[in-house]
This record gives sequence, C-alpha cells and structure tokens, in this order.
Amino acid sequence: MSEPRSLPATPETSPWDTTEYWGPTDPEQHPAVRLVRERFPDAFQEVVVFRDEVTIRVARPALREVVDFLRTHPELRYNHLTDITAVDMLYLRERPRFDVVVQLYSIPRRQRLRVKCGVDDGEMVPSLVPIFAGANWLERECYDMFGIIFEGHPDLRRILLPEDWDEGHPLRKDYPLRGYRDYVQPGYESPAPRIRGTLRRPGP
Amino acid sequence: MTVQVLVFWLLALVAILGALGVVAARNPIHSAIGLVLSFLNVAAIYLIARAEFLAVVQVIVYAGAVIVLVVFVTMLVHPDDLPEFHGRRPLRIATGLVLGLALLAEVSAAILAHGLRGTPGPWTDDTIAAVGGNTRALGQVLYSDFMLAIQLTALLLLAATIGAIALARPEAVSERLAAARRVMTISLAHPRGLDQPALPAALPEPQNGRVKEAGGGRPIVLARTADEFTEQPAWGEWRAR
Amino acid sequence: MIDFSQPTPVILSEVRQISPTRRELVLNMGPQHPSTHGVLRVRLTLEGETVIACDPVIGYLHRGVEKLGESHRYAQFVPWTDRTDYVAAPSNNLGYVLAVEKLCGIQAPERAQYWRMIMAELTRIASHLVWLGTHALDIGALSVSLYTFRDRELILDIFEKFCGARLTTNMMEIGGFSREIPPDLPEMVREFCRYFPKAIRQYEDLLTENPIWLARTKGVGVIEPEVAINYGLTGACLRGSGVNYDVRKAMPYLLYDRIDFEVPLGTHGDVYDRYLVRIEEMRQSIRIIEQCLDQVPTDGPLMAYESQYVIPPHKNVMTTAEDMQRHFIWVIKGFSPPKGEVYHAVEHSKGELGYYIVSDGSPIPYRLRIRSPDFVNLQSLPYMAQGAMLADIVALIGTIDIVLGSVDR
Amino acid sequence: MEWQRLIVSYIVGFVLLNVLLGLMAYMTWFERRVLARMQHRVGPNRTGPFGLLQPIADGIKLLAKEDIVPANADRLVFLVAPLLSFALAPLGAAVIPFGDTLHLFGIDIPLLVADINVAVLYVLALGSVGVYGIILGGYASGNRYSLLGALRSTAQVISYELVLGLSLVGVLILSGSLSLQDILREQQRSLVLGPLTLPNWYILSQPLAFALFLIAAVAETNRAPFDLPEAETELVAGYFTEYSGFRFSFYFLAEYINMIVVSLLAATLFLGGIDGPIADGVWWLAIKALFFLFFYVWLRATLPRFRYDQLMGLAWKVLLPLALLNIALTGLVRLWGIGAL
Repeated sequence: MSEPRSLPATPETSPWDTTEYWGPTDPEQHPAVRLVRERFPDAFQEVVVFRDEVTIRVARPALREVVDFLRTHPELRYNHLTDITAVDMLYLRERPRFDVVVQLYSIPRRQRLRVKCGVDDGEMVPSLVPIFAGANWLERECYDMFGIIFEGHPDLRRILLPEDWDEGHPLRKDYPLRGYRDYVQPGYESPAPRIRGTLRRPGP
Repeated sequence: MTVQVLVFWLLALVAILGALGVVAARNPIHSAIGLVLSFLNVAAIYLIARAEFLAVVQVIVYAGAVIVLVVFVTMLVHPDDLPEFHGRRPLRIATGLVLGLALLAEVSAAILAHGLRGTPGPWTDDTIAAVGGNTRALGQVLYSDFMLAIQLTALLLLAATIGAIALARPEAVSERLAAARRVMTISLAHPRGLDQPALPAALPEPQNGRVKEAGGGRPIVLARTADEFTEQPAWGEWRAR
Repeated sequence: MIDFSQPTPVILSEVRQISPTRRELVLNMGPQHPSTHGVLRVRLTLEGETVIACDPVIGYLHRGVEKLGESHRYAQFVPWTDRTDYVAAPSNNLGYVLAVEKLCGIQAPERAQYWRMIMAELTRIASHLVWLGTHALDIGALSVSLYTFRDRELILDIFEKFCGARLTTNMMEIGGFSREIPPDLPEMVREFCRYFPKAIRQYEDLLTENPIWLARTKGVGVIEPEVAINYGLTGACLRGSGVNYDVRKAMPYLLYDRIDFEVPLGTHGDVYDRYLVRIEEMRQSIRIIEQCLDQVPTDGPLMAYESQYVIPPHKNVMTTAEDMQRHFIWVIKGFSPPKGEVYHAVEHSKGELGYYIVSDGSPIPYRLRIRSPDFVNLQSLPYMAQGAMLADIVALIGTIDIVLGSVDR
Repeated sequence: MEWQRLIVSYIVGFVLLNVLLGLMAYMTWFERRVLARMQHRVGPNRTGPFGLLQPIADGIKLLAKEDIVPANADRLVFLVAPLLSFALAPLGAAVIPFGDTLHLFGIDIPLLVADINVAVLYVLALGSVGVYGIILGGYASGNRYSLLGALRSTAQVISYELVLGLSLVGVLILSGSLSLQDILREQQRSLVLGPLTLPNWYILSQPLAFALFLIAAVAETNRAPFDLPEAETELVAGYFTEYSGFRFSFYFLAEYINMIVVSLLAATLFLGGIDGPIADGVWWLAIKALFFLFFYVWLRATLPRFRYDQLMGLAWKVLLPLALLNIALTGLVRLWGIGAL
C-alpha cells in the first residue's frame, strides 16, 4: 500500500466553488455586478471571482454611494455590514498602496459580497458610519492599524493601540514585526532582555 | 451624685467641643462628624437625666437620619459647588456675630429669669413612676395635651416633604439624560434618528417556526429554516421599552 | 416589513465633546474590575447611578495576532487562533482551518467533518456555560457559576481525551484530523448528552423564573432588530432581537445541512431574551451532537491525504521516501496555496467568526484578518447603555458575551 | 449593691463580647462551608479538622497584612471609620436576654448585660449610628467606587431602617413594652386555642411583621440580595475597596457580628428567644439564631442582586405600606380587644 507519487495541486472541481453563497459565480449574471455597473458606470472598475467569492472594485470617492446603493436597492439589500478591513498592497503593486475591503451580507437574500477600493497614503476614504453604525469601530481599527483616514467618521481615534502611540501603524508591511524600538517599562532603566536562546531540552 | 456630675461635665465638654468643631472645620464632612459627636453627648446627658426614650430618639432621628442625610447630600455635591471658606466675607461675619449675640442674650435672659436649675414642672420621678415609665408619660403628654401641636407639626412636615419633592423636580434628571442621549446617539451614529417615529408594532407571524414558551412569561421562536424571520424579525411588543 | 431602503439621517459630532457637568461623575470601570470579563475598560459618566454616557476603551489585550499571522506559515498559525477567543478555542481553529481549506480548495473527509461539528458544538456549549456562569455572577447569582463550571469540566475532559489539551486545544488541522479518534470517545460524548439537559434544567431552576433575575434582565438593554442589523451584530445578540441569521443555517458549512436543528429567536431583544436564546442554543447543540453521533461513520479516513497541502500520514513518513521528503518540505517550508483571497465565516458561540485571508502564493499569508464577533458586538454597548443604571452596565457587558482576547486580538 | 450589679453586668458583658467574637469567627467558617456545600464544593478543609482553624489562620493573615492608606484619603476619618463600624456592631447584643437569672456564689446574675426599658429602640439607634462607619469609610477613601458604595449604603440603610422600625411596632403594640425582657416574658405565656396549646410567639400573631423584619434585616446588614453597597461585580468592593489588612477585617467582622446580633434579635422578638418546648434556655436561642444565620447563607447562595432603584422601590412602595398596614391592623385588633392575642 503506497500513496500516489504525485498529488494534484488543487482538485479539478473544488467543492467550494459551487456554493452560490456569494451569488452566481459568473460575473455577468450577478445582479450586484450588473446593477452597480449600470448605476455607477464611472466608478465601477472590475469584478473578480475566486472560488465562489465575488469582489467588486470601485473608485474610492464613490465607495459610500456604492455601498449605500447595495444596501438600499430592493433587489440587492446588502443590509449587514460584516467587516471593514484593509490590505497593504506594498509588495504586490505600485499604486495605490492600500485596498479597503468591505464585506457585505444580505440577511434577506443570504448572499455575501465584497467591495474594494484602492487608497493611497494621504487620501481619504469616505466613511461608512453614516449608513452603518457598525462601521464605527471597524474603521477606527483600520485607521489604527493602517493609518487610513476615513472622511466623515465622527470619532476617528486609535482603538486597539494606546491613544499616544507614536510609532505608526503596525499592520503596514514596512512596519517591523517586533516594532521600531525596545519597550522600556517606566521605572526600569534597561529594556526587558530579548530572549534569543535556543530551546533547551530537559536533561536525561 | 459626684460621679454623675463628673460624667455630666465630661459629656457637656465633649458636646461643646463637637459643636465648636462644626463651626471650625473646613471640611463639611468633618463638620457633620462634629455635629454627630455633639448630638451623641447630648443624648448621653438625657440618659443621665433618666430620659431614656428621649435619648434614644435623639440618636435615631438626629444622629441616625438627619446628619446621615446631610452627609449624603454633601457627598453628592461637587466640591466646586461648595462655598468658599477662604477670604473675608464681612457681611457673613457681621450676620454671624449679630445672630450669635442674640442667641447668647436669649439664653442669658432665660438663665437670669429662672436660675440655672429652672422651674420644676408637674412631672416628678414619682408621677412618672405612677404612669409607668417616662416613655409612657411622654406619650401621654404628647398625644393628649399637645395633640394639636403634634398634628400641626406633622402637617407642616408633610407640606415640607411635598415641597421638597416638587423643588427637586425628578424630571430634571430625565431632561439631562435625554439631552445626553441625543448627543451620545448622534455621535455614535445612531442608526435611527432619535426623533424618527417608531416602527409600527409587528407581532411575529407564525411562519415555519414554532413558538416556545421559554419561561418568565416570554416566548421564543424556533426557526426551522434559514429563510424565515429574515425580512420580518420575530419581534413583538415593539414598544415594550 | 421593515423598510431598509430609507437612509437614516445622522449628524456626526465628537464623543469626547461630552464633558461632564458638575453633577456628573466620571467612573473608570476597568481595566481591572471584577466584572469586565478581562481587561475591558468602560468610561462611564454617571449622574447618581444613571449612566449618562458610556465609552468602551479596548486594546489592553492587543497582541497583534493579525500581524503575527502575516509572519507565520499557514499551519503554524492554528495555535494562535486558540489564543484569540480562549474559552472557545476549537471553534476558532475550525474557522481558520476552513478558510485555509477553502483557499486551497480541499475538503476534509466526511468522518472528520462530523467530528469537527461535534467538537464545535461542544465548544459552543462550553463557551455558553462560561458566559452563563459569569453573567449570572455579575448580576449576583453566585451559585450558577459554580454549577456551569462544574459541567464545563466534563466538556474539557472530552477535549482532553480527544486532543490532550483542555483550553488552548489546537485541535483542528488543515485537512482533517491526523490522529485516530479514541475508541471510547463517542460513548463519552453520548454520556454527556444524556446528562447535560438535566444540568440545563438546574440552571433554569435558579434563574429563569427568579423574580430578581427577571427584574434585572427584562426590558434592560433592548436592541431593536434594525438597530441590531445596522450595528452588524451577529450571534445571540442579533437573534435575541428576532433576526434569523445563523451561519450554520444561512450558509451551511461542514455538514450542517444534513442536521435537523432549530435556531432560537428572541421576541423582545433584551438581556432576558438573549439569555433564553443562549439557553435554547445549548439544547439545540445537544441535539446536533446526538445526530452527528448517529450519522458519523465509525470507519474511514480522517484526513484529506490526497492533497499536497496536507501533512502526509505519519506512518508513511516513516516508511516511504516520497512522503518523508514531502513531510520535510511541508514542515520546513510550508505549503503554497494558490493566489487569491477568501473569506470564510463560521457560527462561533458569540456570533459570526470570519477569517479573511489574502494569499500571494507564498507559504505565508499576505494578509490575515480575523473578523471577531465580540469586537463588533461590543460596539452596541453605548447604545444599550442609554439611560441604564450602573448595575445594568455589568449585565450588558455580560449579555454581549465578550472575551477580551478575541476583542483585542 | 449598685456597684455589685454594675460589676456583674460588666463581667457578663465581657463574657458575651468574647463569645460573640468567637462566634463571629466561626460564622465565617460556617458560611463558607455551607455555601460550599450548596455549590458542590468542599470549602475550607485544610486548616485543622474540617477546616476549623481556618478563621484563626485568616485572622492572623489579615493582621499581618500591610495597612495601606491611599494618598488622597481623608486620613483621620479613613483610619477611624472601620473602628467605629466594628465597635458599634456588638453593642446590640447587650440587651438580648440569654436566660433567666443565674444564682452563683450567692449573687443573682441576670444573663443579660443591661435591661434597658427602651431596648428595641436602642437596637435601632445602634443600627442607625452604625452606618457612619460605612459612610465615612466610603467618603474618606477618596475612591469613586467607595463613594458610590457609601451613597448606596446611606440611602439603603435609611430606607430599610424605617421598615425595620415600623415592622416592630406591631410587636410593641401587642407586648405593650419596649423592653426585650418584657417582650420575652410575654411570649413565654402559652396560648390556648381550643384543643391547641401554642406558644405565644409573635411569629404566629405577627407573621407579616416577621416577614418585613426579616427582609429589612437582610438589607440592614448589607447581605445578599441587598448587598449593593459592596456589590463586588459593580463597585469592586464598595465602601471598603481601599481598605486592607486589619481595617478591612474590621468591616468584615462588623458585618458578621451584625448578622449574629440581628439573628439573635429576630429570634428574641418573634420566635420566643430562650423559650422552647422543653427545658427553656440559651440553647433554644442558639438554635433559632442558627436558623436565621443559615437563612442568610442560603439567600446568598440562591438569589441574584437587586438593582439600586428596584431596592429603593421595594422599600418605599411595597414594604413601607405593608408595615403601615400591619400597624393599623394590629392597632385595631388591640383597640377592640378581639382575641387573646
């Protein structure tokens, strides 16, 4: 009994591709894609499908309008804001530097959708707080971790890091994993020693 | 007798010291403590005079209730709202002096008129014992001879209570709360503007889900499929809040 | 029908502009406080005992788990998911593992999926038990917490039997389970299922009809359904308001579509309803576990060994050169899933737990985002706290069911 | 003769105080053991047989701890407040009769420290003064949790003191005296109702007053479900948040002594005190008081905590009207002389 010599990278038909949890996987048949393209011909940029997941990329200034349209259109009704996050695309492309990723879910239609927009340093993304109360902390976290400014956010301050954190935004790709400097505990002169030793095995 | 006199002087001294503390202390709480001290010693003096009931009532009412309320209010008041104790206030000093002198004159006049021991009344040890203790005697006097005065006092206190409640205006708190709520809800992006009309009451339509009595007089709905209660929540008694 | 089409007008201003007046008292509740469930800090503005404003301050347990995810290989990150929501570790494992499997396009064998469901439901019960105990303790019912922790021990014993660990289990692996199920485990789980309904009745005897409990929870912390949706709440916080959204039903993962169970929905959206919903969820979990035990095949593979993304079977590593090689590379270098991005959500005991993974084709995730349910749910605290009393705040923190490890990540 | 009585009284008081302190220490042990049994635990069982030495170990530990005074505390008040609380707590036991007069060495020794003719009021007065320990401690700590605890405690004690006092008025009307000796004597009579011979305990003639007294007493001693001043899940520890070491233990002990005194008082006022079916004596009092102490622990194990507004609502909207109703009814019965009650 031996295992097959070479294994396929990915099964030909993955069970994940046909769930329809994100609507039709053919972009042309997807109602959200069609309607957004009709309604925002200028802002609509592209649609990407991976596995069963449908991602719409729109222009940055129109993000709020698009999301509001997706939320209120009677055929779409993506009324649940699942998540807002960002991806630092520093190593993947030239510009813009970040992608802001909005995950939407329609409770009545039981479908998800992902909306993306690119943003560079110094640019502002329209905040979603006016349409989704739940965007408040999610956008604050984005600001905290990436330094993305959300225009129209009522209370944009750091949320997970201390308010006086002055070392930038840690989820950026150019932020070193261990931070920029050693943390010195107040009242102590030298930083806590960094443990660099090897693992010790218990003796015989 | 000598022991009693000694104890009396001691109690009187502490009572006066406490009273002085009330005036002298800067901290209002310390003043209140001084007042309690004074009251307790006065109660002890009553005890020496064999007026046990009066002594205990003095402790319950004055030390136990009145001063407790004074302390309560003092703790509630923000330190900035307390009157300034520093600096000279000529008007206040003058008023205090005049009132103090008037009181002194009054007490002196009383002492001069009747002597330090005062005039003995109808209630002696024997008459009190005949009635059956000073509690009983006090009750008899209060609720027969001074009935009218007692009732009037009670009426006055009731009126004062009602007046105090009216002055304190419980709705002041709710007004402030409503204002704060407006600020808070707006700032945190209240999903439904505060002034918007509430949605109409919508009782759960029995779709596929079954209603289960969960306890506490409260039903919960068990949804069987994923499609029910997504358009129309299982939400009853909207205005229950 | 609720009209979601109307945009809601809001005026935006700064929270910090609310400065306390003289009659108000600013109280810092936490981060060291008995009932903030860890290191939550709530800045309360009080007038007397009435809460005027409430501002949750979080981040005291922030460890940068997402940053760590971007520096660990895919399989290395599984233990880190234990450390986010540490009272429901297997569910976290499950969410992450499923997201990676979706990214790779593989699926665990049927038997493994059943066992994953059993473990996930046991986790849900364990997590709800911790919630119930601490919630009741916050409101002052002392004994319930001892009872719930007593019964949670039984679940932890099952976990220990299954994987050797009790709290941070690191139970799920990418592709299934690489170790055989202990032969007496099914009987152990069945025994628990027989016992546990009695335990639920015991908790309910202490709380459900208790007049003080009713007075403390009924009508407190009401969230209307559209508000709950707008805040993005999930889990019992959303279902307590009567909105039917349970990932297990709405978008079945694993084999939940084969199981017959019901989703409890509240009718008033207050603390008491969320309590009832969670109690009923525990009953439904028992139902699910029993069905899984009936349906699970006793034999068959537990790991999707046919994929290159899965660690080779231990026996073959020791006997065949190819698998030893693969194993070596898998451990040292990791595996490289295809380029792409996936978001996969599971129904965690606290709500929708989603993992969003961006892969650039290297063995390390390019971006790993944890959409933790309690982080989003906690946002509704200021809304619920409007006009509440100080004592209600602890009930409200309890009813959201937060674990700060998951909120702060 | 006067001096002799005074000295006897002092000795009885001294013995009583020490017994009370010992009881109080074992009350903590009792509570922990009973609570543990109710919660499927074992409770303290390591120090001595059945953990019986645990209170002593706890006492030594608390005495050995550092006595911390916060920087922004009102120092003098902060230091004195727990002493006040602790000193006032056992005084209530002075008026409780523990038995009939004892003849020893040719001296009549009454088993009671002082027979005050306003004993009931005296106990109430002690309760109302005892709150100062809590208020001042909470105020002086300079901590907001302590302040809130003190505020809660003030409002609670004033409200429930009222209920406590009014619930006793029925008993006082029936007995016609404020002295506990007299009330006890009155209860030692037996009541003949046709074929039944019942003790004339006031729990039978005043059940409503008994219930009110019980509720108000739990609130007065700040015990669950009325333990709002020290609600640990809301106010950390309430008024004694900042206290440590033996000052903390003073508050702790005062609470337990208060519980014992209130239990003794309830037993004396409503359950006939030392009166029992056979062989009257202090043991009957002990059994009855133990029942109340167990009741305290039982409540704590079972019930959640009230909210502040519910607590005040209960006192003013439910208990107070009931107490007034009870007084009116009792007064009418007494006035018309119906029944031998």
